[in-house]
Amino acid sequence: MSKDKGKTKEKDTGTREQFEKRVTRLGLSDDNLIGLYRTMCTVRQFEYMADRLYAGGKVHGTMHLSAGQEAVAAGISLAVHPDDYLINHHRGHGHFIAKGADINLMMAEFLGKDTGYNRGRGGSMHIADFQSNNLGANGIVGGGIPQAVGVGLALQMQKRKEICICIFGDGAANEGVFHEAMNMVALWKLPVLYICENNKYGMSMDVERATAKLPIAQRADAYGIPWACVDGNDVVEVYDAMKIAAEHVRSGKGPYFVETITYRYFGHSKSDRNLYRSKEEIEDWKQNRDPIMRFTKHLLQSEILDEGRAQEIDGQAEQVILKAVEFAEASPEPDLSTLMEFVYA
Amino acid sequence: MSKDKGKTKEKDTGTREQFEKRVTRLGLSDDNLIGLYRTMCTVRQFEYMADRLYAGGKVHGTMHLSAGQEAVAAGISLAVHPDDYLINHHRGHGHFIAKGADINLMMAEFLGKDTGYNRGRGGSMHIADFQSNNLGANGIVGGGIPQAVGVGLALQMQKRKEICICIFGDGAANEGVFHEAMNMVALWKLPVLYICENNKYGMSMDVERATAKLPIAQRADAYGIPWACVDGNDVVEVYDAMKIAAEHVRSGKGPYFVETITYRYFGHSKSDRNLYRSKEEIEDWKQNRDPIMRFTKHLLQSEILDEGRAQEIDGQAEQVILKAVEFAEASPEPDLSTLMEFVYA
Amino acid sequence: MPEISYLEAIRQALWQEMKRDERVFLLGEDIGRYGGAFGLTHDMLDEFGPERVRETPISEATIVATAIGASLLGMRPVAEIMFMDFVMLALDQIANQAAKMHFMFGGHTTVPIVIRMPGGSGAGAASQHSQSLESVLMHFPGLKVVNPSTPYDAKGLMLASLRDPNPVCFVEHKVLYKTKGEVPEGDYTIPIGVADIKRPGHDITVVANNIMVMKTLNVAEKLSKDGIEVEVIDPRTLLPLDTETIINSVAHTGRLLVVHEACLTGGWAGEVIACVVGSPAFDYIDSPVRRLGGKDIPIPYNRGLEKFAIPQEADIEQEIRALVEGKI
Amino acid sequence: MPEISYLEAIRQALWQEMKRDERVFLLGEDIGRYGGAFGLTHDMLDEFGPERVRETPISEATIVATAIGASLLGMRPVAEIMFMDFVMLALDQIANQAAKMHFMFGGHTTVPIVIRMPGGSGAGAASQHSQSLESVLMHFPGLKVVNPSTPYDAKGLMLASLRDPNPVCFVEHKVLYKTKGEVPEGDYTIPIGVADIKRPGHDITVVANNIMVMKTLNVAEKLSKDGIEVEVIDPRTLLPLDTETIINSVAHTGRLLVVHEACLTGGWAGEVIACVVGSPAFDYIDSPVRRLGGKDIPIPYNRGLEKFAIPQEADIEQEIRALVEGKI
Ligand SMILES: Cc1ncc(C[n+]2csc(CCOP(=O)(O)OP(=O)(O)O)c2C)c(N)n1
Ligand SMILES: Cc1ncc(C[n+]2csc(CCOP(=O)(O)OP(=O)(O)O)c2C)c(N)n1
Ligand SMILES: [Mg+2]
Ligand SMILES: [Mg+2]
Repeated sequence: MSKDKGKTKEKDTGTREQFEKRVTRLGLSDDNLIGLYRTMCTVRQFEYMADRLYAGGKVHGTMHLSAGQEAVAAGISLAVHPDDYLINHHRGHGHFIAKGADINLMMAEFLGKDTGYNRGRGGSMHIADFQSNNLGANGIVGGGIPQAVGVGLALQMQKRKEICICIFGDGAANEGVFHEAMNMVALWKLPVLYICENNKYGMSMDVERATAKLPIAQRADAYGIPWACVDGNDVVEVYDAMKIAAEHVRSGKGPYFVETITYRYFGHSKSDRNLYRSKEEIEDWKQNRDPIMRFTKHLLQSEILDEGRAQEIDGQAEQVILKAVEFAEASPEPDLSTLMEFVYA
Repeated sequence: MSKDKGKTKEKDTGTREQFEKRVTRLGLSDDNLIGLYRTMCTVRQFEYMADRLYAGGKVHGTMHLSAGQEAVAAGISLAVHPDDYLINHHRGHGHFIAKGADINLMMAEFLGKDTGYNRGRGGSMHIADFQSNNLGANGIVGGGIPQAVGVGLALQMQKRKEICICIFGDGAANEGVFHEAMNMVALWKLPVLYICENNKYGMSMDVERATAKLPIAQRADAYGIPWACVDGNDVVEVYDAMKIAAEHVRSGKGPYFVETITYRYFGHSKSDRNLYRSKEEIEDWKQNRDPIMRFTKHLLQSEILDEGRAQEIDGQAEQVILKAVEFAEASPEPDLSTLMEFVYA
Repeated sequence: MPEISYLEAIRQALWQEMKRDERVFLLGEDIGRYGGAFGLTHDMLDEFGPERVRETPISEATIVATAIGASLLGMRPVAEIMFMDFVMLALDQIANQAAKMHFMFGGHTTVPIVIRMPGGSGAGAASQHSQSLESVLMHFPGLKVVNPSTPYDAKGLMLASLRDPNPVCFVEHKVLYKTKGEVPEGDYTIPIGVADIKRPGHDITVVANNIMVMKTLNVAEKLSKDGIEVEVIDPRTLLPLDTETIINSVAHTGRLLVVHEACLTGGWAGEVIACVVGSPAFDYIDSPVRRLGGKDIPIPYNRGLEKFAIPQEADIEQEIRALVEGKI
Repeated sequence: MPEISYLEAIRQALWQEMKRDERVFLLGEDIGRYGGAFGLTHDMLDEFGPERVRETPISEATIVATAIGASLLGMRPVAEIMFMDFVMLALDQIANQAAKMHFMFGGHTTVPIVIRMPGGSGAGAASQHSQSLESVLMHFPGLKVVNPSTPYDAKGLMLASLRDPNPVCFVEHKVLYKTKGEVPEGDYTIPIGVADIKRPGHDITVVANNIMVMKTLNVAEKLSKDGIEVEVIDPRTLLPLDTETIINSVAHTGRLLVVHEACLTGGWAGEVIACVVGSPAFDYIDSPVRRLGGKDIPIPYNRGLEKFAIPQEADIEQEIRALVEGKI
């Protein structure tokens, strides 16, 4: 991929034949494919609900929604093992859901409830679930990138089979720790899969105005780390790339770097008026490149799903989210008497 | 240059003919060449004197000597303009001398005297001379690299012809700010010439154990910055590379990155017992690759100097240093009553 | 005088100074079209262009370093750190570099930069976007630390900061941005290092910064009805700190309370108290010298917890009453 | 008991714990063959191999982050920051990450790391290699800040730090490395958060850390001949701070002086003083409560200036005399 304004090419996910051939080559079962679809629907439902809750005044704090980027989360998740470690960034809802998080506990955390993953202390930006090796999201852009070095190092020292997946944005790739971490994982051949979710903007900053040379993934060359840059709105392509990357990493050959080109539909966070991008651009991505739409087309074409079943699954996802909202709303706030807890272990 | 243990190849600086051809192509006059020789002698005399003063208990603080690396300082200096800006690192004596610093004031600073460049506040690690656009050395490894972005930016905004030369070591290239700064100078096409003085070690750390991929200069590719990696012990080669680089930068085409492979003779700083490298290695560099020796051989061969004149120039350099020591030793310490000065402007 | 917001006051100072002095320019993340996370620099890109409203990649250390480098060549950069918490990423450049260069280089250079940084909790932004770190910055001689509480002070202090030859950390507070007050349209400066008595009184001295000034004034108003007259001092700049005004006040009231949002332990209240009780004013003090600070916890996300992580008006009132009534 | 140096005591603690607990490993710059800038880890590479004495590139932020990441998977990393000054480069990872993770994640994880960092002046290393920054670290709840002054304390506190489930900043002092004292060969810990009365006395309480403990003890010895009995308290850990021991002592002596090398303004003396004068001990205090700190300047290179940038024994003596004799 060369410097192409960070946009996905006008390429489609291919013909029916191509799709089926690819899916067969990758050994993806119908269940796998339907699972990907379900994951994407759930993420999208979650994000639209989050937005509605915010608009309804139910959310106190800040949030960063990933609608439009669902294929990345879903594709990664199917390509790695459930007990692989995840270090996430602020725009992390999708990745948590794809990793199998309990939506109730996520929603409760989002609403700052005591039943939330972080007992209401963290909120949207800091969700973590240590029991499922989900090591949490970070409010400091790039903050998790160097921590992945340590996770990888521990895995190597402990001679374990799990790998560490570390996700961050296009903007984060300009923080100094990016460089320090790439150098160290490469030097020590650590089992870390770095994934840069390039959604074209870091807040309002176009990736082109922030990055001296594109694609971002080519920076991996400087450390001798193999890389790929893929269409992040094509869930099968994401899966394909992640599978190769994860196998490389798991086999002990050292780190791998994948960039996924995608797009976020909502503003950066709650206060964004989208002045830095055009309505047309947003609409173009929604109408012509939407990851769920593109994937659904294939599933229908290849008769893996029919319209009814597709809607049913999406409806189920909606139900899961509605239940989660119910759970979260019915949950108690953290008690004020616990204010001083959790400072020291 | 490929991954070759950071050593210079066994290549020589060439035959007499090659040398003369090159010198002619570069338009270097005899005066230029003798100037280079004189600069290198002065730097070496300074460093050996510094070491003797330290051994004699005259130096209170820390120091980082550049003996063995003289060709880099001399080569750069002839290739750039006297009013170009310099941001230096802790191993900076040579660069200051080559830029034309007043040796008396340097020596006085080294001994912590009130007559020193920094009025005894900075010492070896922080020498600066703002009148000659020498913006000082830094005790924080890598600390100056991002400051060069600002110098370059000011030069660009002020539409000036000077450029900024920023020097750092192989170890410094692993600090996060290296990455941030490379990205920014490339993005904004700033007039900054980055020079990485690779002397094989960052303190005791072999550049190979610290750097995922060599040469270090190839990292410039990640930002679309042109680069070169040259034999830093061949003063004419250094000059050649720096000339090309400086012209590129001055013409408004943006930054350039040059790595110079060289070697330091003394320990890292005063407390080094050289346990991390062999006597043989040090001797090999001293006997077979010494930058002054190699250059002198050519000057003699090409009859630009004879033995007598060569010794005379070295003797003059020694005199300059001896006078500087005299000046510095005769200079007063800063008065205790001035302790609180210079905190605020 | 027109009433404008604290945010607008800072913006006006930047705007006017950029008109007056072409060496002044802004750099930071998303300060252009977006206007910064809080909209403070809105429309400035259109007015001054992308050279002087320079958007950067997300690279805090190099943002500050760039300001430093440019200042060495005579520019007057204003670097924005989007949330004060991110200052941690740039602290080497702020504290080891900018603060020390004038000294380390024997007085031969200056580093006239302003680093803007909004701090404080109250926005539901959780532990990494809500800190009050002015006490940390205050420990580095060579820096100045400015921290206005009103629109009037904000504009005057910003203009003074922009003309100061030293590196200035200009600490703003998110929650103050929308508060309004009278601000002269023209040019004026407030000297750095001079405290302001926001309300005179003789029963107790309360020293408070940024949002705690407002809260303390509300409490003082209320207590006045009960005959307790609180003298409210806003240091306005924490480094240098105007200890003279504070000490004189305590010598007069005989009581001292210091209030800040920053975590109590290691917070700047300790500095104020140490200055006072180490001075001859000690002899005039009638009761324990107290402080109220943020709880010693990271700021929680949950709204209720977040609120009670920092001093409330009720806490301030209770503490003042206890001190004045001799119950402590 | 064998007499060993402060440096050797820390090394012994690391060595013994690495033998006992294979989760413990070291990482940092030049800690292998070189043994670290001060030789503290000498020969440890040979004993424990390059996996557990892991040398890193010069990347302070990522050194600390690597320790954090590894600790989340059950390791017990000891990160070395070669000079405390460089902590500024890693402060985001220390203060925004390690300190806050237990809280931010609802108590579901711990970050058991130790970050070693030698501070202090006296080596002619100038402004960027000589700072005492413990007061800064103390402002971040979630961290522990340990700061021993003797070989005995150093070993016992290091062993305690290595077994603590929280991130510990272990602050050493360059000038102390060579000082000697009796240290048990075996395993023992000193609880974090407990001050030590290094010398009992009834005329005045002096609280001091690291090298200032030694200096104060020398002064106390001298003053004792003049009938002035100084109680010398070494807090040993600054966060948590053992205010109880200090307050009890002041209630008993009626006088307080705090001494540290760190810059006076914003230094931790303010914290100690605020704790004392805000407590009921206030009623027992007879004279102004004073502090001596480093001058509010960057540390100068010149030997003479460097020396007088921090409190000298003569200063401590003079201050104590003035307080005891009621001259302040
Ligand atoms: C160190 C730091 N700097 C700035 C911010 C403010 N901020 C939050 S998200 C963001 C943009 C991040 O962009 P990117 O990495 O591309 O992730 P995206 O939001 O696009 O998913 C910024 C500037 C921050 N949280 N942390
Ligand atoms: C931020 C920082 N980390 C570590 C050090 C300690 N230190 C001083 S010089 C040095 C090695 C630097 O290596 P390099 O950049 O290759 O320069 P050289 O000394 O070889 O010229 C180290 C680790 C420092 N001064 N600053
Ligand atoms: Mg982005
Ligand atoms: Mg080197």
